[in-house]
Amino acid sequence: MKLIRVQQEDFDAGILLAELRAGRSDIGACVTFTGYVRDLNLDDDVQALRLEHYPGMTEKALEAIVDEAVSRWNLSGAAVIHRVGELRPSDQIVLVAVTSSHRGDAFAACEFIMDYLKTRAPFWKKEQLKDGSSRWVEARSSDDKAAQRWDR
Amino acid sequence: MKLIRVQQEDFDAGILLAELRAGRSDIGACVTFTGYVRDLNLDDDVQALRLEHYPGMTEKALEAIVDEAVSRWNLSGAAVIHRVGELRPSDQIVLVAVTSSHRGDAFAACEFIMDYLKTRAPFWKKEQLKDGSSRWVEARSSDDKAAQRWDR
Amino acid sequence: MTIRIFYFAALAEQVDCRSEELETDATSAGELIERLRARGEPWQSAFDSRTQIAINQHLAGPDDGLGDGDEVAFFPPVTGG
Amino acid sequence: MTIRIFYFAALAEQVDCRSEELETDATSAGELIERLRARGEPWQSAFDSRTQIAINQHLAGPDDGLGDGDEVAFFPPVTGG
Repeated sequence: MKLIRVQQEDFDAGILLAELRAGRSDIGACVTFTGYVRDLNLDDDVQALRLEHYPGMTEKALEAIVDEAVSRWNLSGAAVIHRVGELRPSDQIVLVAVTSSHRGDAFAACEFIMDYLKTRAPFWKKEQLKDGSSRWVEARSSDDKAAQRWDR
Repeated sequence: MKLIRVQQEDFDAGILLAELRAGRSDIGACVTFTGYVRDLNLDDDVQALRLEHYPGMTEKALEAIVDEAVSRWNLSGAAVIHRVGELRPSDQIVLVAVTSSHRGDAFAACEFIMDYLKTRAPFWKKEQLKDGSSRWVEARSSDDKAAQRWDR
Repeated sequence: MTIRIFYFAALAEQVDCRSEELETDATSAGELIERLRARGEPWQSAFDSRTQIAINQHLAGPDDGLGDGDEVAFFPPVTGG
Repeated sequence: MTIRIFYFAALAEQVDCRSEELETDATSAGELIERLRARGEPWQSAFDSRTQIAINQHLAGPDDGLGDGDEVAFFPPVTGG
């Protein structure tokens, strides 16, 4: 079971997990990652976040990342939901959920998907600040390093 | 924020996460692990699972594990809910949820808590099989190895 | 001194006992295990190298000391999660 | 040959263009970048070593070849998640 969604609307992790587990009583473990909009970045108050993406490529990139995870670990299912458009502090941005009969596989695959998503999926964040200005979020070298751990 | 619960009733991960995140808009990442009852073990059909524990020590052991995680990583909150008593295939057994501003910390701490819980928290599983017999689940050396990775 | 002992899971079934209060002069958990095994079967073979020990609800080792009023527990390797 | 080009995020703002159709004989993504930079500012400085490339919606490198009808995209390092 593989679910990839790019959408403006908020999502319900519980409903997604139910979809991922439907009819499978052999699943022993589920690991999820949820990313949220923070209200502070570089000491500036963030009022809102705009998420731009590359329609068409985004879904393909996420699917390739999930396929790579499926080829590396023993998984029962994997889901990625990523929001785009205008978001507010505390809003959910992204959910990655991985099910497996082995918790080690579920943990590794979930972290792998996030690390690759952060460096390979075409999303860009722009922050709207309290003073009315806005700025593009800079890519972080720590994200590159996290992704490189999985290279082989 | 630290939540430790040992209970017979089922739990709702969404409600727990809301508790863990309440009033915190500085949380960027949440990693959860959910464990489920599987219907198959050693090729035998499992009809039910009985979870015995050591009341009094269980909560202390879980709290010590969470405290250790908090001392090792930069966390905003951590929660562990573990069910006891009679469970059925596909039932939720355990939920570990960790929030942080850094996803690496959240992943590591969540996996650490599960690995330590598996080897240090006084729970024991007994499987009821289709043929009416029952047997205690054996501890696995793979769980010992997983926990030893974190030794220092 | 008096010690309260709890047994759990497969170990409790083997010795057919879930808890007892014991008057003993055993000074360590390991010594206490030897006294219990001296009762003969099923106690003799119920304890092995994998048996886990808790003293006052904290994981402990066989060399850890015992005091009056202590709560000691014996159980097989845990299997929660 | 004809190539469809998309620009995203900060790069799109810098060159004030989100997409264009270009008649070109550039045989690789890197060559295409050189043609675009030859337009002068703001194109000249909009591309740097961190600029990412996608060809037909897959991440690509400057040496990857181009064909007629290809969709090429240029953008800054991604920041989703």
